[in-house]
Amino acid sequence: GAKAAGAEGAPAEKISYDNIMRLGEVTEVDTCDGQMTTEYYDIPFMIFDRLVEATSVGEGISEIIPGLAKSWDISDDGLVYTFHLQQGVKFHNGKDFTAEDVKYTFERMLLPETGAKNQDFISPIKGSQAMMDGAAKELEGLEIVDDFTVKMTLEQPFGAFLASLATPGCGIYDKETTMEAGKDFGLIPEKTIGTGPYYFKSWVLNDEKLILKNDSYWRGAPALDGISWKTVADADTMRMMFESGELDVFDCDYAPTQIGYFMSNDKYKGNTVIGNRVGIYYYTFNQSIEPFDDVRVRKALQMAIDRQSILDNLFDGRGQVLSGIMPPGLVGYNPNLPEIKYDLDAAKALLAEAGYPDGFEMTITQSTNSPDTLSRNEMVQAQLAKIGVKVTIEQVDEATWYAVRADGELPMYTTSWSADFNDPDNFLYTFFAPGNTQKRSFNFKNEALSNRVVAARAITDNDARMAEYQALEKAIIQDEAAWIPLFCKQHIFITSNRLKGFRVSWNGWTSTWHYYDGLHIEN
Amino acid sequence: MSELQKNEELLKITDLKTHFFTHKGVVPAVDGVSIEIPRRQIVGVVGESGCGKSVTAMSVLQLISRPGKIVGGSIRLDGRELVGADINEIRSIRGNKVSVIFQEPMTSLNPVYTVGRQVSEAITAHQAVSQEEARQRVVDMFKAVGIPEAEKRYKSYPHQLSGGLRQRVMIGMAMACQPQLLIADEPTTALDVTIEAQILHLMKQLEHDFGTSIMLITHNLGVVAEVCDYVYVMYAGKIMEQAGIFDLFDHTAHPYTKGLLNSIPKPTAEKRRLYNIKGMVPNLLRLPKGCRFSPRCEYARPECFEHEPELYDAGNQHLVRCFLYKNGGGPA
Amino acid sequence: MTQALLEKNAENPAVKGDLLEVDHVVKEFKVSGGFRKSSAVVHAVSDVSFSIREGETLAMVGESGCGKSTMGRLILQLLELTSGTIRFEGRDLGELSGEELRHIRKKMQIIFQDPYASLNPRMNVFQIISEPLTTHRVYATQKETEERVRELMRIVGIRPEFINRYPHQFSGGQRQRIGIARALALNPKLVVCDEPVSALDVSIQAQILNLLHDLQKEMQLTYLFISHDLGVVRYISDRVCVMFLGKLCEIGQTEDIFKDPLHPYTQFLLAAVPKPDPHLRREKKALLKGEMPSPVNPPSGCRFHTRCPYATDRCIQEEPQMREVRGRRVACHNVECLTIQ
Amino acid sequence: MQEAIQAAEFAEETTRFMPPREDVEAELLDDTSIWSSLKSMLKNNKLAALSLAVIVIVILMAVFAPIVAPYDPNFQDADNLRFAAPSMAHWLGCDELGRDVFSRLIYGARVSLVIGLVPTLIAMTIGTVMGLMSGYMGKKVDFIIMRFADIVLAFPSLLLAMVVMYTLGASLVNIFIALSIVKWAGTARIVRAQTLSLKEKEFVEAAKAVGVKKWIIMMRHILPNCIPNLIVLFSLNIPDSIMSESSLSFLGIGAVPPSTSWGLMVYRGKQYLFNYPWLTLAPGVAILILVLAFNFLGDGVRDALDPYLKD
Amino acid sequence: MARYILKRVLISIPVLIGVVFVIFFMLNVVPGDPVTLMMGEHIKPDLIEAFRERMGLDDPFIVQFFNYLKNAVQGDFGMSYKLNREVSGLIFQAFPHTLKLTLWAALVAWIIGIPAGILSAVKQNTLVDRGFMTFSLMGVSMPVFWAGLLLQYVFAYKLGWLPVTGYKTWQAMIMPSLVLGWSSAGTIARLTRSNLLEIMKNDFIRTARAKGLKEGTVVVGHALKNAMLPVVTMMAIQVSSLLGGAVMTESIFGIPGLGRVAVSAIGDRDMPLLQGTIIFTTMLIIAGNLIADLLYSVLDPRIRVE
Ligand SMILES: Nc1ncnc2c1ncn2[C@@H]1O[C@H](COP(=O)(O)OP(=O)(O)OP(=O)(O)O)[C@@H](O)[C@H]1O
Ligand SMILES: Nc1ncnc2c1ncn2[C@@H]1O[C@H](COP(=O)(O)OP(=O)(O)OP(=O)(O)O)[C@@H](O)[C@H]1O
Ligand SMILES: [Mg+2]
Ligand SMILES: [Mg+2]
Repeated sequence: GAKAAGAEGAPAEKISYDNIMRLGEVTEVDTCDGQMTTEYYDIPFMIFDRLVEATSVGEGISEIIPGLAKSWDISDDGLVYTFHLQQGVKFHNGKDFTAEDVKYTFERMLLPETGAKNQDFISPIKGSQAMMDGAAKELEGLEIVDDFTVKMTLEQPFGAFLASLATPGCGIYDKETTMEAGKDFGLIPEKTIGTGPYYFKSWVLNDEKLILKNDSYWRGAPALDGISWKTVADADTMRMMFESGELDVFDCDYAPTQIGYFMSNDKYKGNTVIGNRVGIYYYTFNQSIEPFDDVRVRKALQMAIDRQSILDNLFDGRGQVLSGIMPPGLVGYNPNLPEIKYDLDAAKALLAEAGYPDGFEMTITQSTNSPDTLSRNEMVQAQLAKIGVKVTIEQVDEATWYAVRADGELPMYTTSWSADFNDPDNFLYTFFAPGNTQKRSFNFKNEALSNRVVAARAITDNDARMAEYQALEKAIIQDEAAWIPLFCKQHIFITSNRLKGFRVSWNGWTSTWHYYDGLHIEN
Repeated sequence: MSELQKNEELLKITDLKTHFFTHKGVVPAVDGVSIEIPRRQIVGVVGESGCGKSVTAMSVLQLISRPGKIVGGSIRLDGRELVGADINEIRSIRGNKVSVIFQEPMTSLNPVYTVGRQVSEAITAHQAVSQEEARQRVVDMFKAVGIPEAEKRYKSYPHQLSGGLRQRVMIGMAMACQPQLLIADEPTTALDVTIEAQILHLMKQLEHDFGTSIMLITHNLGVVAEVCDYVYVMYAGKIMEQAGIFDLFDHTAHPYTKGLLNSIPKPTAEKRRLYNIKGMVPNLLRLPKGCRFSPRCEYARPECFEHEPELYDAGNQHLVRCFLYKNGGGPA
Repeated sequence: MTQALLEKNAENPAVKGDLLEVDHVVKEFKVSGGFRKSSAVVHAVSDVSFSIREGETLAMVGESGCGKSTMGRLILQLLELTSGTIRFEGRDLGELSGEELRHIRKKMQIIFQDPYASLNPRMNVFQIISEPLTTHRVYATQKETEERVRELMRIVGIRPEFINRYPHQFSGGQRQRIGIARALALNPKLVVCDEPVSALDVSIQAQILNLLHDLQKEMQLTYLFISHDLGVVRYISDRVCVMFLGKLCEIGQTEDIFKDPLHPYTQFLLAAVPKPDPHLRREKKALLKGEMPSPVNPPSGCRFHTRCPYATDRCIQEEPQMREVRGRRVACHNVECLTIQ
Repeated sequence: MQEAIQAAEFAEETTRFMPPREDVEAELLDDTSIWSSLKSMLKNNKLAALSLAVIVIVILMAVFAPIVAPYDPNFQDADNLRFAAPSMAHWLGCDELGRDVFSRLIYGARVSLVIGLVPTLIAMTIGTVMGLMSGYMGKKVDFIIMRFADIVLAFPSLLLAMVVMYTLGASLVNIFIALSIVKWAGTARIVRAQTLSLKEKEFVEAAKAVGVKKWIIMMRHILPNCIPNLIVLFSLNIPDSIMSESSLSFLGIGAVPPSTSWGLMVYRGKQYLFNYPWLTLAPGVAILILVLAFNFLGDGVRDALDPYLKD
Repeated sequence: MARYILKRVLISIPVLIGVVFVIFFMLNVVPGDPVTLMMGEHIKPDLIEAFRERMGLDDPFIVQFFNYLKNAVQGDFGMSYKLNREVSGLIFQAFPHTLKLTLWAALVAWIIGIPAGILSAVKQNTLVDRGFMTFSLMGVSMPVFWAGLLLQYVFAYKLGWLPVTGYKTWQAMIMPSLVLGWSSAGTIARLTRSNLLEIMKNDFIRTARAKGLKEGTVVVGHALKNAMLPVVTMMAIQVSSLLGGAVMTESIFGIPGLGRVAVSAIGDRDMPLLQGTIIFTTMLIIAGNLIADLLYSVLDPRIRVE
């Protein structure tokens, strides 16, 4: 009956949380299989290893370091990558890690029946399209040289290939157990096996996920006994839990409005960990809708928004106003990009020129369950009112929002994007490649620029590639005014007194394999 | 029994005044009523609806509750004053020395308890007897009041019994502690004639067997004629006439009583128009000046509209509240 | 019809032919018992036949629950017959179309027992009394209607200036008069009086009985007078039918029945009535034992046999049929052997 | 002895209630209209009177919001007035965008009251019609309507409202629709029950005997006698709707900005409970008081109309 | 008795089907696309198509409905889109927590509501009456999430007496059950009060007094049981409102119950999960009504099941 069902999945033995880091999250996740999710990487990061890892080596600078691949060679034409694997690495269930597992993992990602979502990161490998189309059962470009050597051949050169292999979706799975687990992989802790520093202990839906340390981790066991994630639907409750000592880390992203409170509170002096988010907040224009088809209107709106005020009031000023696409910390970031000025008079003049001396009416659409977005929209609503633009904020539920956006029909919205891997491609291609611009409701009309975004991927000379990206950035944002960049912001964590060595990942994400590295608890 | 007690009436109500203090004004429901109930007698109280019969009865056991209040007079039971007595004393009398049965057998029993339990409760409330003994006595009492299959009926719920049986249960409950006085407030009004006859018969028997005095409240003069020894006729909170049963019917004195008797379709009468008292019962909030019956009275004289008559003696324990009898006379 | 012819009425010259014929009428109610108990059938009226002649008063007496009110409602088509026929002025009411029925409703009206439940508390006197008139569009103008309402009020003895008052501002007797006025508004032929005076005090009861009596004379009304008060019945009716548990026991001229009740049930019923005369008091009185059996499973044979001291085996097995005895119709196997107490 | 006294007091307290008898009432009260009963209730029940006063004040404030509110509720001065504490200038302080909380509260009252009233009216109108038809027509009509009511009542009402809101999207009109869908069935049940008992009343039979048409009987004889019950239901349904709206706001599907409701204000203000408690306390207490007032008034109305409810 | 239960269960079937239909209909005519949401940011049109086909989302509405119904009868409510698990499993995992919360809350509601109702009735129209009624109605008059937050703030954050969230210990259960229970205490108090007042007007109360019973015995022994009968039925109806309140209480106090499942299912457009949850709660409510009816008939001899 009830008892048995309730206890299911809960740790049977009493676990001491003395040396376990306790974290919180607001929504329950769908799976811990990194291939199957684009949203949740905490546990995939910790229980799996990747061939390579991305780590920050300084303020906003990331570097690729060895993972399960202890070294690699890249052919001169940039097409062939040969990985030399770590030997003697064991999965949590004691099985040995070999090249076979790498091949299995990558092929699993590409096979249509898996239904994985992160194929993008390995799609540069030759033959991946054939697999995704169901035409091939094996990945042509991946070759097992011996038990501990794997060779990957790309379709065309791709500068960010190593970086994309470091993304959490590319964790390596154990062939045997993963096949056995089938659909349960990523859902049932015992069946979700990796080589990572922690193993998956338990998962009670809407309550807690627990990973415990892997004593025989090949890099050496972590200092923590484990990490627990509590699912707390209400951010204010979570904050109270943190403040009354039930959580070790509070992620200010859940309550950006509280940053000022935490930062100015003596109690938390020295407990704040700040990382730059390699990401950007922005507003979009749907160029298929009047009057956004007029570049003058777009430029006017760019100038009519007081970005600094929004950053100051809603994020306690923690960040930096941006005028392009690429945020600081991303390779190719252009610090010399001209600034888009806040200038109401110029904005009004431009509007008048475009034939809207008294402004016009427009709609900003957002999903319902986001009070932060709402505050942002309300500020913009008030600011645009000053140049006579009357904004209606429309709220629809998340599913509708996504669906309408995919149809290219959201008029204007605000959201943010942060880097999956450290390359401008992750920004420019995502937004302004021909298909993508429609799917994100930009409907960017300048095809020449869009085509250049695609072509830039194949430029082998890295410097030339960066130069092209910077040129594109200027053309798209400043000349074409295709969106309104707002700012990048800092990611602030408040930690408990006992937690030491907490660091933020290079891109500012919450998920980081740094949870392994140097993190410990002093009781 | 002491000599003194023997001579005194069992219940002596003197000049009882029970008023209701409603937000529309004071309702003098009982306005100076004196009733005596001797031992071993069935005394009837008759009158039209709303004349204060029930309130009188309830006053005896102090069952009047807000907004009603006994504002004057005395009620002496066996020489003991009940008005103003301690609530515990009253409680020890309720259901014990004096018990009541009500008009509506349908609603007077608690639907969620067995009738046996409800009756035995009346015993255990006053006497320290064991459950088993109380049960036995209830069963005996059920037999005494003519409930067939008494053992089985003990476990019945009120809704499982017919109206007649329920009224028998009520009587059984009232008789459980063998009270000296039984107040029966319209015990048969809600019952069919054949059942009514059974119940009236039972009451007479009880008076006979247990020596219980009965105050029988009714509006049916037929019932009075059938069982009572002495009768009080009430009108708008006052006693209008009181007499022995034969006197009342043979030498009806008060115009009101006459009117009542004449209104009844006589079994032998020819089909002619019935006599009827004109008008209707006055609103107690706006009682007429003088005799309260004067507006409806055929014999009313000027003084009737001015002064309230007293109870005048018409001889032979026959008292009449009518100026016609002021000097022992009668209507022309 | 035949039975009606058998009963000659010479005394009352106002009485003419049959106005209403009730022929083998049965009414059963299905009660689901709220699905807790298995559903049951209440045999409220079982195979009842009688007729009412124009201008007479037929009284229907019997104990509570014997089916009197059900019979009244059946006649007025307020309930559907289970079987049998009811003919009004020779027409089978069951075969009338909706419009015909509406038309014939003008000629049959009802007066209820409870003066509180029978008037809509949210309507004033005018609205209540005028409802039949407006429903059948008797008058073209509001003014005529109001005139008629005032007239009706005068007829039943309510001061016409009370026309805008609401029911709660009247006493029980006055309410009953309003109910009567409503019933008379359309000049009906037949009025079913369902215990019209049971809820009233004797003094008021006398007023209403007189009123009904007067109205009958003035308006040539025919009454079906339902009551359990035998005194009242004797006073008002020309003929009486006695009901027991959904069946007729006895039907005949009022005086015949009161002087010489034939059916044992009638005898006991009459004996039980308390007489308003102490001299008639009897110490030993013939009391009927027990209570009314349940109409859900009525006793076999004669329905009265469980309470009847004269019951024989035949009474238990065989249902007695109505038959003519000494100028009356009685349903008892043993009438001939019984003598009056 | 002590015990005896206590017992006596207890008796005093409990026996003091004896209902006025109906027949007595008929004689004593010349004017027992619903209206006058309510008036005398307000005279005797101070809590209900106070509640009415509160409600009237809130309504007036809402109606005359532009006059009463000291500021434009949407005027932002984030740079200067962000989280301004309560002061003479801003009685209830300012919110995270520098808007005057008091003014927003007054404008929010509009939305909250409208959400209290409109869905209740719609739902009760539908429910009354359904209940009347179901109760009076009986048979198939009854069966079908009651099965629909069963379906609605079988849903957890908040979940149903949520599903409807998600289906239709967040907007004021959709809140009306969602709450009406959720609430009509309750009214229908009650009206049906009362119709069933009224149907058996003799005055309805009298009307039938006269040949009055079905729907006229429903409108003229049944409906007016349901009114006391409907009044009570109405006064108890309003607070319910207001509370439902606040729940929906919590789930992000309540009122839509820039219009604000109290529920939404509480929800958005709750993140500042620690530092700027007025942002959530002001609207929260406002809801508490308004809903309590409606409840007390509803209870008072129920008590006052008690004799009518039993008709 | 068995027949009665069977009959009631049979009557519930069309209602349940109606519920399924309504939910199915509403979720199928909406503009939002569950697939898009599920697939998140990286969407490939062909993948979506393949997925749709696999899930049978391209079938006509009525076909989908009957397929669903057919499977549901066999206890198969499908797979959650978002969580990739069997809906029935998810529900059965969450249900005990909701049940526990609801029972605790019901207990609180009774502990507050019934005595408050009795005392206010006994002391009708006094300050005591007003006080108790105000207290119990306050629960109904506060948004659950607001009351929860205030409690957390005071008892967990400021005083540190109780944990902010949780459900495994009794301490953790105190606040959630208080918040939820309080919200329905008002209804119970109100009902108890008015019933008791009503019952006290009855003739049999006069009979009890006339027997010479103590006033306390009259109220507790004779009036209360009658007065409680409708309150028992109320409890079943409250199942619905408690389940509704649980949605928010669970969110605030971190209880992994059905309310959380339902809310996230709605947010995720997780139709199978939402349908399953609602059908399940509907069954609970229907069962609650049935139990209340049976209880009523056990307690009330007038309609006792023979
Ligand atoms: N609770 C009450 N509130 C106000 N007045 C009351 C109350 N109870 C009784 N009365 C008044 O007392 C008068 C007498 O009532 P009582 O019940 O004694 O009449 P009754 O003679 O017993 O009538 P019935 O034959 O109808 O039982 C009534 O007319 C009424 O005015
Ligand atoms: N609508 C109904 N449904 C079920 N049973 C009914 C219905 N109406 C009447 N009965 C039953 O039919 C039987 C006859 O009822 P009816 O009202 O005709 O009796 P009555 O002789 O008028 O009694 P009373 O003197 O109490 O008015 C009773 O047993 C009653 O319970
Ligand atoms: Mg009385
Ligand atoms: Mg009847």
